[in-house]
Amino acid sequence: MGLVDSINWMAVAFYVLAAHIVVSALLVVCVRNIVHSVLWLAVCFVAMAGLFLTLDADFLAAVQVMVYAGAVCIMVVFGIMLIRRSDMGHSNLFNGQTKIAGGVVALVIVLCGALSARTQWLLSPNEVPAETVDNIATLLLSKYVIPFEVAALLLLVALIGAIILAKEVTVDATDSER
Amino acid sequence: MVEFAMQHAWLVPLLPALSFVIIVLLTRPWQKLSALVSIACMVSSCVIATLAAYGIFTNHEFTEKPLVYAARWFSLGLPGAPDLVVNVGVQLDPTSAMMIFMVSLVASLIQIYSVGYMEGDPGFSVFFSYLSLFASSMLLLVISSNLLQMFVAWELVGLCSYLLIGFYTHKISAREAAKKAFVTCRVADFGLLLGLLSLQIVFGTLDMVELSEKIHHFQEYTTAGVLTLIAVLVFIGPIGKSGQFPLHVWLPDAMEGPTPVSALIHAATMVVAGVYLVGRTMFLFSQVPAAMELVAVTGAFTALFAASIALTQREIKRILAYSTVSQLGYMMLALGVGSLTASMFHLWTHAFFKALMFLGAGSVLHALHHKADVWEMGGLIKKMPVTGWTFVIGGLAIAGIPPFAGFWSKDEILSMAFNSGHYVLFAMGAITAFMTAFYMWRLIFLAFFGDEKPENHPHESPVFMTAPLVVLAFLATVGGLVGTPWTPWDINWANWIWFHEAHHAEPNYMVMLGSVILAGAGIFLAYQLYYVDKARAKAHALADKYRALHTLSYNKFYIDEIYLWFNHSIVDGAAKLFFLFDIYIVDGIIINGIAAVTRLFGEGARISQTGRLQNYALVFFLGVLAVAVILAFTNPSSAGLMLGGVK
Amino acid sequence: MQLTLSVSLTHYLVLSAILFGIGLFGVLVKKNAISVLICIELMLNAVNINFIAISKYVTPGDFIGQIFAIFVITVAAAEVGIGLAIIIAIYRNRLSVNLDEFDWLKW
Amino acid sequence: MSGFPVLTTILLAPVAAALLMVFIPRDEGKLIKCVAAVGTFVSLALSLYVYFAYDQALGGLQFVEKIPWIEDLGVSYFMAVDGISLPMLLLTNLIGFAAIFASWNVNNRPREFFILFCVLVTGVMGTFIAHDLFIFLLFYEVVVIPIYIMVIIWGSTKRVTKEYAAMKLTIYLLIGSAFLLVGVIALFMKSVGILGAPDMSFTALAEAGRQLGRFDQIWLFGLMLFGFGSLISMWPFHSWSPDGYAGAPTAVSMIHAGVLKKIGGYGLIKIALVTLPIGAQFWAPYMAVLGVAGVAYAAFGALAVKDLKYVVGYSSVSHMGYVMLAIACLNVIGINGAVANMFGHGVMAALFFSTIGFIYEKTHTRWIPDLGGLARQTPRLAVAFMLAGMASLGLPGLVTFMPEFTIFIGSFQVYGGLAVAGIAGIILTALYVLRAGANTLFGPPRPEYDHLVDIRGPELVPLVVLGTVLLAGGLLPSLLFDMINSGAVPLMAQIQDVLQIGGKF
Repeated sequence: MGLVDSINWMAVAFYVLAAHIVVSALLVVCVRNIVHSVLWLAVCFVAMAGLFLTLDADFLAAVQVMVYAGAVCIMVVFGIMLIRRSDMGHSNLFNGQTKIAGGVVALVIVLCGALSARTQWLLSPNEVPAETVDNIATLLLSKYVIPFEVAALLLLVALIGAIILAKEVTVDATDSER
Repeated sequence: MVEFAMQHAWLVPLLPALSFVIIVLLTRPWQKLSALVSIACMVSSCVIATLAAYGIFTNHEFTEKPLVYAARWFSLGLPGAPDLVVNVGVQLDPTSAMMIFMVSLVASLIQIYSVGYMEGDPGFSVFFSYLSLFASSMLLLVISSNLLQMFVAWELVGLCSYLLIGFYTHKISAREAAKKAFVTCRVADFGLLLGLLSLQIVFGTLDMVELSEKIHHFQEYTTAGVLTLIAVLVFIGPIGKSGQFPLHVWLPDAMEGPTPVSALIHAATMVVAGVYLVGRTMFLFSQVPAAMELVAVTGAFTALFAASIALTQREIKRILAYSTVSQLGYMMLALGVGSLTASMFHLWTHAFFKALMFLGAGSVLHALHHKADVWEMGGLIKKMPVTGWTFVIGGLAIAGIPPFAGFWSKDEILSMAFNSGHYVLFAMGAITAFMTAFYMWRLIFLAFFGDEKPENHPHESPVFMTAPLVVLAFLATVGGLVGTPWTPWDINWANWIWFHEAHHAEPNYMVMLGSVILAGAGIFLAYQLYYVDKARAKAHALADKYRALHTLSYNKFYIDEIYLWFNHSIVDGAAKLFFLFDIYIVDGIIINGIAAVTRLFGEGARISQTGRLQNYALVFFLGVLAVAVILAFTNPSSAGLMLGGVK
Repeated sequence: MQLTLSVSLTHYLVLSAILFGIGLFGVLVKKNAISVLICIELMLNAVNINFIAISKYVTPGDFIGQIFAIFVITVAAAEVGIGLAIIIAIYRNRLSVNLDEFDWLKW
Repeated sequence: MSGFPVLTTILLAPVAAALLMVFIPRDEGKLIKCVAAVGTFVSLALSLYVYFAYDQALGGLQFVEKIPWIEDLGVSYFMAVDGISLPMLLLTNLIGFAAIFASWNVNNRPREFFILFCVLVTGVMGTFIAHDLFIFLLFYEVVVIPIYIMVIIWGSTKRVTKEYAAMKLTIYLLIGSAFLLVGVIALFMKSVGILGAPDMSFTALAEAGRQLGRFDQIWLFGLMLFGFGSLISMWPFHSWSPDGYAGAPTAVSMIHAGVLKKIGGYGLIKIALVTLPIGAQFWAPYMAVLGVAGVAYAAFGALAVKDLKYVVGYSSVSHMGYVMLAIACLNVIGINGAVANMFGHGVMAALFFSTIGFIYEKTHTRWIPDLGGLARQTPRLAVAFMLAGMASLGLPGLVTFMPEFTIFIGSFQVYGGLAVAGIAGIILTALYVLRAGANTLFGPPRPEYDHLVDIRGPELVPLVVLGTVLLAGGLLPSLLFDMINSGAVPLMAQIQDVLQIGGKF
């Protein structure tokens, strides 16, 4: 086996994408400007879509790009704009518990990593079927139709809730006749 | 009729109780009707009592074996073998028959008298209801077949006495006197209660007949020492109720009540309950000579002590009150020297002449608008002949001038004391007899004879009041004739009422003569000091000469002050101490202290409550982490459990 | 020396753990409420990686992990919407999105 | 014993009234009161029926209703009455009924007041008729909450604030019940081992408990003694009592002093004593000492205080000392006396508190030096006060005397000198009762109270109902004692062979 042949291109893809994800996530947390933070978040999401592709989840990758990288990020940016601050350069600061939180988080990472490494997984020898979208669609509309519909309802409720919450509250209710 | 009365003697206390209920619930707004109900019930009760007493006295077998009707009141424990049985019932023998007759008669007379005396008082109906309740309780007391039942009635008469002393509720003195009476008697009842409890525990019964049989051979149950202790405890009750030294203090103060009450309760009936109780439980006392001695000494001392106080008092009812205490001492003395006969005889005669004198005093107060000081009276006999002359009869009776009732009974007591060899006690009794005659005639000379005081406008009392006086005066004159040494044996007091065995008292001429001389001397001295000497200069001179003694006597030997001091300093002090202890130590330090410590912890814990979500989240994850670590490293399989249920 | 680059389930899980940790760190330490919201998204994405990876390696034919991930995305979208609405509402009242100033849970 | 669930009906009548009141508009005060009165009256009438229909010759548990509930814990809805619980049930309903009328003038949120009150009454009743320990504790906890709310809202602030009083009451009750709960759970766990199957009924627990070793019995009884003791205001765990009563509104004081604290004595007898006789034997002397200490201590306390409610509060501590002393006798007479005294004191305390409530309502003071001469202006109130006062000092002819007498007999026999110290309490009792009574009712009438209107109409109900019971129970003690005796004798028979000291003379 030659060296190039022996390179597992999937592994390479994984490592590259993983590096993107981790670095961009760190930047999301660390930059001091909230807008930059959101931009890095978009990068992270796109990288993650790539990661999903390496996991044979092409439909999800598409959803990831559309929903997260597209909708969520845009929405957050809108949110930021609604809450205008004079000094965007200091819009995303740390509070006082950084060090201890860092410790806890490190422990969480170590523990989760260690646990997943130590666990003996019952790996399946099969491959993921090629027609992911077909399969997911069938399942969603047959076996998982009720959660699917509930999710739809949830989105509706969230929509209404968000409108109500974010609606401008008038102090004097002059429009009560409406 | 007689048979009926004897079988239904329970009606005697019940009828007045009924009238109490009727008045309280129904007829209170109508004064005359209330009085009518009350008197009707009382007189009916008196009639039944008279018939029953007649039946008892004519049939001699009841003297030996009392007529008892009893029913279960309540019992505890297994029905077959109860741990405690209390019966209620009626016990009729000559002693109780004499008492129900005497009590119901005096009560009837006094109720009639009260119609006149209480006229116009806003509490008229209430007064009659109280009188009825009192009569009922007292009658229940005397016919009780069970000591517990008797104790119940004993407390009830105490209650009535409390209510009636404090009848003029707006007067602070009445209020305090009532309270004093109740509490003093309560102290005594504590002893009595302990005695009864001991009797119940030792002998398993409080039925008087049964108890007397068991105590007759008490050695099977207990020792003589214990029995003596029991007898002394029982005797504490009578000390309080019958105003014996040192618990006599309430009786003179009890005169705050309306005068008919003083006559009925604090002279004729209730106060003799103590004497009666000791008489009833002679089977107990007679077994323990030490207790008998105690009774006798207490009685004699009280007689002398109270008489010495009465010498200098100024208020008419107070003099009579101390005289009552003194006479009660006589009765106790008689019991102590072992003569139930003499004691009950004196009780009987005393009821009449003392009721008479109290009612007379009431008549005087009524006429003088409650001016009580005898020094401010004088010459009343001219304006109030009936009251005056009946009072004189009472005075003769109490002083012991033959043939008035008091002479016979007092003489019997003195001769019994003499015959039983208690010479010191006899001497005390004799001195008391002299003093009695003196202070009583001092009262009579000061109030009824001598110069009239211009500022007084006395008038004779209405017939409602004078009629009972006349009846009582008659009884005070002839009431003693049943017990003279010369009375035929069949109708002789000594043949009816006795303990152990009846014995005919031979006339002891020595004693008899002596007591008449002493009484005469007392009256003569009073005559000299207060009648002949119009200015009473000698009397004042005498008082000045023995200033210390006079002051002591006038201030009742400061017994009240001692009690007052005790009550205010010791009892109230202790109460305050306990209360402060409760507030500051138990509550303040211990309870609130614990609370304060808890609060301190709370304040400490509050610091952690920053209100910031991220702090909470951090702590939350620390906790999750801790749990996860523990699970992961203590139980490896749970790690798998957490991560997807593999293996 | 042979360079063997291989990928296994564990790699994905570790990546997920790291991402989750970064998100958690952000949630715990950022002052800006919107920032916290963003970091929650990171955490949710970490979870999604887990789901999909396990779906591939353990139950490849069932698609259960992928479907769950779809639901997670759905919920996340709703959450962002509501979360932003709440933040805006709070901002109107307080004119601030600084979480350090919000200590109402104290009482 | 028909199939009709009488006990449940008794229990639920006030609840039904409370539910009904929810639907009455809040300003219909009179209607609300009437509904509450009817609800409690149904309970009262039925419990009177049960009292007289109970077959005393047969004894034992009657009117049994048993429905399994939580089988794994052996819990069942087990309602039954015997000679000890019946007087308590009757007492609860008497006081509950009277208390409605004593609160007739509550016009601040009457609906809430009477709803809470009905719940309270139900809770208290439940503890007395439950024959299952779990249900007993359940009802006991039900009692605590309404009291807290009622004291906070309708209470009065005197020496201590009403908030403090409410907190003290509640915390004491809860601390007591916490200790109790530990004991109960431990007992239950042990009983499962002995019986082989979980069973929470009193009968089963008693059977199991008697087989426990000496050490177990002692510490379990100790826990229960603390729990029940703080409920019955055993010295030195009494200090909630005066403060609590002083802060509470009239109806709560009546129920609390009248019946609630009796749950402590009831529990000691029907749970602790029957189940753990050897433990009881060990603790009895300490109980007796604490009882006597409570009698004397609280009597002195009552002598020193100037607030009428405090006087009665301390007095109830003092009287409960007698109950402790009686239970400590461990003989038939003592148990009879204890239960009867709880009954008598309940009636008396309820009447006392209702009277004081009226006095306070009319004169706006309970401070004795500010009162006086009320006998002239409000004679009926004076009658009620005197009646209650005389019952308090144990006047023969009233229901409180015979119980005290039996307690004295029982305890004198067992404890001798200690009992004498306890009996001496009657003197102090007379002193403080008369002092309070005389200074309130007698003496010169005060002009500022000339306008007072005497109690009338519905306000007379407490006096009539409770006064009748006071007199009837006093004149015919067998009405009460036969019933109690039918419960006490078999109860003592159960533990007699375990105890060395018997109840015989």
